Amino acid sequence: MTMLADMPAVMLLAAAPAVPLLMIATAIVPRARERLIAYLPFAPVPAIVAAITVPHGTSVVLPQALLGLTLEIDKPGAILLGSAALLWMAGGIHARSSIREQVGRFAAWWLITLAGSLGVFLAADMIGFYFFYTLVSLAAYGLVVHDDTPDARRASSLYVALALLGEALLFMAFVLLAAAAPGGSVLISDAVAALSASPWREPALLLIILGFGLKIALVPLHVWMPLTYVAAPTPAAAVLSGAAVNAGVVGLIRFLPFDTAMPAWGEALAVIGLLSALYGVIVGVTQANPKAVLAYSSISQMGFIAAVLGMGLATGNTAVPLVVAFYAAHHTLAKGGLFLSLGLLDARSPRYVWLVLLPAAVLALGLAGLPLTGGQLAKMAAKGPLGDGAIGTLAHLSAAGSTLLMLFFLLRLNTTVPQNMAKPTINPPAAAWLVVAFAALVMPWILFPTIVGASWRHALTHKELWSASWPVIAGGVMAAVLWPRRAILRNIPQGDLLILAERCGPAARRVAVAFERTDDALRQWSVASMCIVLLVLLTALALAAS
Amino acid sequence: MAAAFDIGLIVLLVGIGAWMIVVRDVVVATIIFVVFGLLMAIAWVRLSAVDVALTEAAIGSGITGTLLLGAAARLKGADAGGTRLSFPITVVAAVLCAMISASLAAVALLLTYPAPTLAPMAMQNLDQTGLGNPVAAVLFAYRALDTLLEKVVLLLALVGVWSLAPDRAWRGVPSLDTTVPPSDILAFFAQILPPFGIVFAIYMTWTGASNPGGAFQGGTVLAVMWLLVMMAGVMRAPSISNVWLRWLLVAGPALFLIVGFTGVFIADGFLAYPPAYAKALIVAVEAALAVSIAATLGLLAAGPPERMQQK
Amino acid sequence: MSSTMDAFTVLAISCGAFFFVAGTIGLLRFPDVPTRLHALTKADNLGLGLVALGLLPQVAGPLAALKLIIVWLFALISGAIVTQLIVRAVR
Amino acid sequence: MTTATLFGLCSSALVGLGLFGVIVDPHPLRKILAFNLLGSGVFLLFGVVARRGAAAGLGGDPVPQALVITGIVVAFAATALAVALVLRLFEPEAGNAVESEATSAGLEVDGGRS
Amino acid sequence: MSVAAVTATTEGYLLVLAIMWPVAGILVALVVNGRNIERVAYIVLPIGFAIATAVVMAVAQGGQSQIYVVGGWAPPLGVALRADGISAAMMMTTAMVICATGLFARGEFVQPAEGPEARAPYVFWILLFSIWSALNALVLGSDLFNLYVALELLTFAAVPLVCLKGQKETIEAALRYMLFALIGSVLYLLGAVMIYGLYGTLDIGLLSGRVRAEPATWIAAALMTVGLLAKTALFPLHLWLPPAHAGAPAPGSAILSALVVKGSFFLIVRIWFDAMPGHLSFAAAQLLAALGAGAILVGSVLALRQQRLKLMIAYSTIAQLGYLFFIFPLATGFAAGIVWSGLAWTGSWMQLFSHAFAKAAMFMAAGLIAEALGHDRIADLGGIGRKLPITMFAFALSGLSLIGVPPSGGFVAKWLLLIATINEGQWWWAAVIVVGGLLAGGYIFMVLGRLLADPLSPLVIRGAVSRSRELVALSLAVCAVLLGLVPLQPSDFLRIGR
Repeated sequence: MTMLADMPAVMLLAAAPAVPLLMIATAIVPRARERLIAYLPFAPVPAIVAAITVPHGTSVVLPQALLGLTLEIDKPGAILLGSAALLWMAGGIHARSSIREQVGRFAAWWLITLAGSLGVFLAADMIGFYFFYTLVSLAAYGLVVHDDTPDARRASSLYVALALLGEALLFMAFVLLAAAAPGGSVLISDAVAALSASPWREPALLLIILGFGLKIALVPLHVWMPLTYVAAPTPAAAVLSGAAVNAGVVGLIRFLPFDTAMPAWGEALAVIGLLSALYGVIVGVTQANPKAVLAYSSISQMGFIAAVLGMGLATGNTAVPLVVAFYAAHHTLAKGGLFLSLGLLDARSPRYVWLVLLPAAVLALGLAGLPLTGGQLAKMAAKGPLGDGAIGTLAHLSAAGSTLLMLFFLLRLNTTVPQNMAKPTINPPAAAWLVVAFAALVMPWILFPTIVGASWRHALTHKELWSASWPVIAGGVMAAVLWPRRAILRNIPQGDLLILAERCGPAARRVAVAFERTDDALRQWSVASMCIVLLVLLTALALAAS
Repeated sequence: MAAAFDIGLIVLLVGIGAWMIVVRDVVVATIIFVVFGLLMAIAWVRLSAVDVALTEAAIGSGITGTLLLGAAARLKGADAGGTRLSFPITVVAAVLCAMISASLAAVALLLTYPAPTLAPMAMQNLDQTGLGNPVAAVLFAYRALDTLLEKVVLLLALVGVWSLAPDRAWRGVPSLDTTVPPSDILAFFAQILPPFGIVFAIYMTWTGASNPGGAFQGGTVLAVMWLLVMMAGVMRAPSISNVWLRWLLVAGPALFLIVGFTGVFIADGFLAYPPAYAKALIVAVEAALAVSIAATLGLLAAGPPERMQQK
Repeated sequence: MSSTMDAFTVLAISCGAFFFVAGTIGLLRFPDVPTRLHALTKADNLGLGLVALGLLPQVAGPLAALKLIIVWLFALISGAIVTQLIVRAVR
Repeated sequence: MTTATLFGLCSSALVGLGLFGVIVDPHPLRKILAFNLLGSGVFLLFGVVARRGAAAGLGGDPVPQALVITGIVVAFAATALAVALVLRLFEPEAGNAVESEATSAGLEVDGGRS
Repeated sequence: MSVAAVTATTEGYLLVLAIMWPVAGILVALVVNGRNIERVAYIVLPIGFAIATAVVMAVAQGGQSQIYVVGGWAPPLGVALRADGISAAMMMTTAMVICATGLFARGEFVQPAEGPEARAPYVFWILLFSIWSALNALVLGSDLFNLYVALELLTFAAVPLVCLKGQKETIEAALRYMLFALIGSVLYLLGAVMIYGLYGTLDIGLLSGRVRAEPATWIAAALMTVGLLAKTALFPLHLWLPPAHAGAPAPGSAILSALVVKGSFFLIVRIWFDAMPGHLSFAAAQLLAALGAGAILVGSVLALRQQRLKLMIAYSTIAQLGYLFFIFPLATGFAAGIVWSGLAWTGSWMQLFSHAFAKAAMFMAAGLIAEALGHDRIADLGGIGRKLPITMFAFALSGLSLIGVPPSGGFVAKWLLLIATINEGQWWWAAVIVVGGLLAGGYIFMVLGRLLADPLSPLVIRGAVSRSRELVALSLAVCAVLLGLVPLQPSDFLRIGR
């Protein structure tokens, strides 16, 4: 934790979350607020520069007036930061031309979410992490609710309720970590190092996995994701699905103790992850709305990530954070690119639809690990930690499921395109989207050697190509079989289990009514005044019981 | 013999107290309360607290009684009573209260001698205050801060009462004499009693420095005289925005405050008196306070202004 | 001399006490507030007067005697006033 | 049993009675009366404490005696304020007299239950 | 504080000034023509603020309690005033909230330009001064009876504030408050006189050396504590709070919720940490905290169920007060065997201060919204956020502090309290604190969601809302947030004097 003399690097680090926050400050002036949206693409610029140029290991301790936050950049952080910032930039360009109503408010929420989303990758202390995590979690509410439709309201209510639940779980987890950390240190590294000896280890791990599991939508904590991504405006859905979700990934990277093998916790996490991966595919193919298909794909992909993390935790593999960051970065660009392509399709005339669909297809199948795409490398990198056991094999198989799901996405997309032709009013530039798509394709090839320590040529061997191809082929076959019979796939409502959970609504209401009745009774004069007398007696007795 | 008298008095106090709680009619309960207050005054004498006995008789019974009686009379028509509690709840309440009483009684029985006391210390320092009545010394020297704050409490209660005035009647007069036209007999008595009362009040305030009595008791007697003449219609109630009235209300506490701050310069600090002038200062403060207390208590009992003054 | 005076005192105070008892019974037994007050004031004024009268021979000097009489007079006046007020309150 | 102890018992009884009255009496004015009874019980305990502290040629400790005087005055102020509230509450035209911004804000508060 | 320590410090006169300066304001305000009463306020408020600042500086620089022996009569015969760390911090919070309320109320309680003196402004300013004086007396007092008088002063000032509008409902609320508070103060007084009867002094410092563990002490302490609980409106003694705090005019609600209920809480802390340190049993501490937990759960759930904004905020106050009572099991130091545990101590005070700022801001925001719309039905608040963005921002910031989102005082408070629950091995309170934050998030976002939503029907704005009043609310909310910048460790300042 040395404060480097390298001032520009330090400044850049601080600027990554600070610039968007400062931009919000201008929103106090109403006129500036209305114009803010035009400048959204510039907000993540310092983060991109920082991710590329700032040497890993650079850290800065902000003054107490800024919470005394510690910011530090490391390799996984830099990869996640760079990819997320790029997506935010493309999203900002898209939003600038596609958001027409309440632009001031949208820009404000956007910037807060952006600041949080980038900040979590840099925060090195728990308070700072929690601060940024809260920003990205709670401010996303404003993006989800933006359209103010009944669906958006329902989705945002559910989202904020679960986000708050996640916040609460993590708050408690961090408190347990801090209570065990030496000398009241709030640095994440200190706290995680002390975790294995902490008397609160088990509850802390449980809370961490639950809290971040909510964010990455592990089944059965996934119910908010489809609703939210469908309800949010397209650019918002893009950044939420691509960038904001990585707050959960980075949380697990930072807070799980990978230097100690914890087989029980690790395997449990891996199993849940695989379950999510499978579940996302199964429910995803039943969805008619392409946005919902993408959301279920996110559930599936995040499940895969959880499986990698789980296996890393089970074996005490300290290389896992980097691998996961690499995988998640690819997912960021690919998923974000896919969402943005939805927005572009809305605006294109039928003749040029293929111009969008083709790159989209590459991105989609990239998520399944199609050879020669970035996705192939991402899957390859993940293979190491997953190992060759049952879990590794199953994880590998999940690529077939991804292919199936992505093909369904493309087909759904194709069938829904004509319906969306009626509104040529918005015309987001395609260039930004192409940059993201290109980055999704190319970035893994550049980073790959630094992740696994092997040349990218390794990926072009026959063995690897075949290994990457057969799941795609299998998925293609499944799609070919299933698509014509898609009518038999009943459309499961978005949020699936949520429908079951909503059955519990009346029960919750009954509890609330019981509380109300209690309160009514206690607020009777006679009851309350008798309570005084009773409490005097009780207190006296309690004092005597010493 | 003395114990028998005490026991009789106590039985009477408790019995009357219980009667007051259970009796149905509000007016009757109020009258019982007045009687109770007078008996309490006797109890205070039995406890060798003549100062308190005077206060209890004047304030606790007298002016509180007047206030409550007037209120009870005005509420006669209104349906102010809620529903009575069900029998089981009443029993529970009774049991709980009995348990409180029992624990307090246990404390009373458990207290041992020698009891801690500040009496010697109060007497030792009495010379420095120039006073002869240790109770007055506590009120105006040792614990003068309490007394000063309590004056503010009184004023504030008055502001609170006034705040309940309807907006249109602000700056108006309290309606003491609206219920029934004053009778001649009352007016007659209300003319002969006040001169005596005023003399008595002045005496009481003056003698308070060395004997039982003082500003509170004197002020209360004055207040009662004032209330009497207002209620009898001999004198009209003043408008609450009357400048003189407001000065009267503030005079005592203000003088007290000024004397208190003067102490910073001429004595040991806030609310300290130089021994040579202690008695003079205290008596001056008491005199001013008596007037302010009289005005405050009288207006408190008179209630908020309810109508504009008839010209 | 003193025994006569003592006898007078006993007699007067006993009579006073009788009036108090009578007044108290009236207070308890009479049906409404005005009649109760009626009983009470009669008892009060007369009873107190007799008690004061009975105590007169027992006090030290004329000043103290005067005080006793004044006490009674004030009780008379204030009793009358309070009665008036109470009656107004209940009417 | 000394005078102080006897009155101590009396004080306990009065406190219990007063509390009971405050709890069960439905009429607000009766609650105020009961509160005064409760207060008398508490003040009486001051008297008991003072009496027990008789020393230095005094019949009682002057400090609690002085405190009671303050207490009685405060209790009267409380009674006066409470009575004024009760009267205002049960006035026939209560509630409409002050129109200024009251009704415009349209704030309904939870109606109390007695 | 031992007997020997009862000598005045050089800066002690400030303590008298802190109490008496607003009193002087009351006296002047009573005699001046009502028209000039706001001018009196312009003098009283800044100078009072300066006095509070000076006390804080004196305490911080001296590093010890400031003491003033009134009239030169040392306790036990006389009365002393004492400012330690917590009193100084309370004084500062009080001064800030009162001055902000004064600024805010300027728009509401003005004497009409023409015509005679009006009731509400005249009364309001006097009540404001009184509350200030009473709170200063409460935090500086070190004599149980002197504190009783201060407590009554506070109540008598708070009650008329509730019914300043004069509606029937508010009068009923005020009466209920008054009667319940009276029971509380009488019980407190009963306990205090028993203490005097047992130990021959009412001075808190002297008592700490004299108190013995015996049944009479326990009964006395129970009476005082529960009496004060009634005034603090701790669950289940909260019957008076919702109608009173919801019915008062906005500046009044702000003061009542932010400060007044804290006065009696402060006194409970004084009793258990200063007058009778070490006498709070584990069971009693658990009982107090259990009531606090009940307050958090019931208050929060009820807040979620309210249909009116001000009632929702009032129930939130009930819930937030609950957190304060964790100070008893957590700061007493049961686990460590020491008398004092700094984490929970700091955490509880941070909760108090941040809630004071946040709740004052929130009530002000609610008042402005009600003023603009003419109602405060949560369901019909749609679109007001667009018309009053600053007000909404103030509401949101204070709400985030209540939830405990960083950076905010509420976060610091909860963080420290939670760590203390773990250190003290009382994890069950941690669960309540976390659930409370979750429920707070629920009711805050319920309202924020409405504020952000499109109006169901075109919004009718009844009156222009002054920008400066919006900014007052916002600045208080910002104060709550800025409190979140203090270091997450036991505060040395709050420890001064113990």
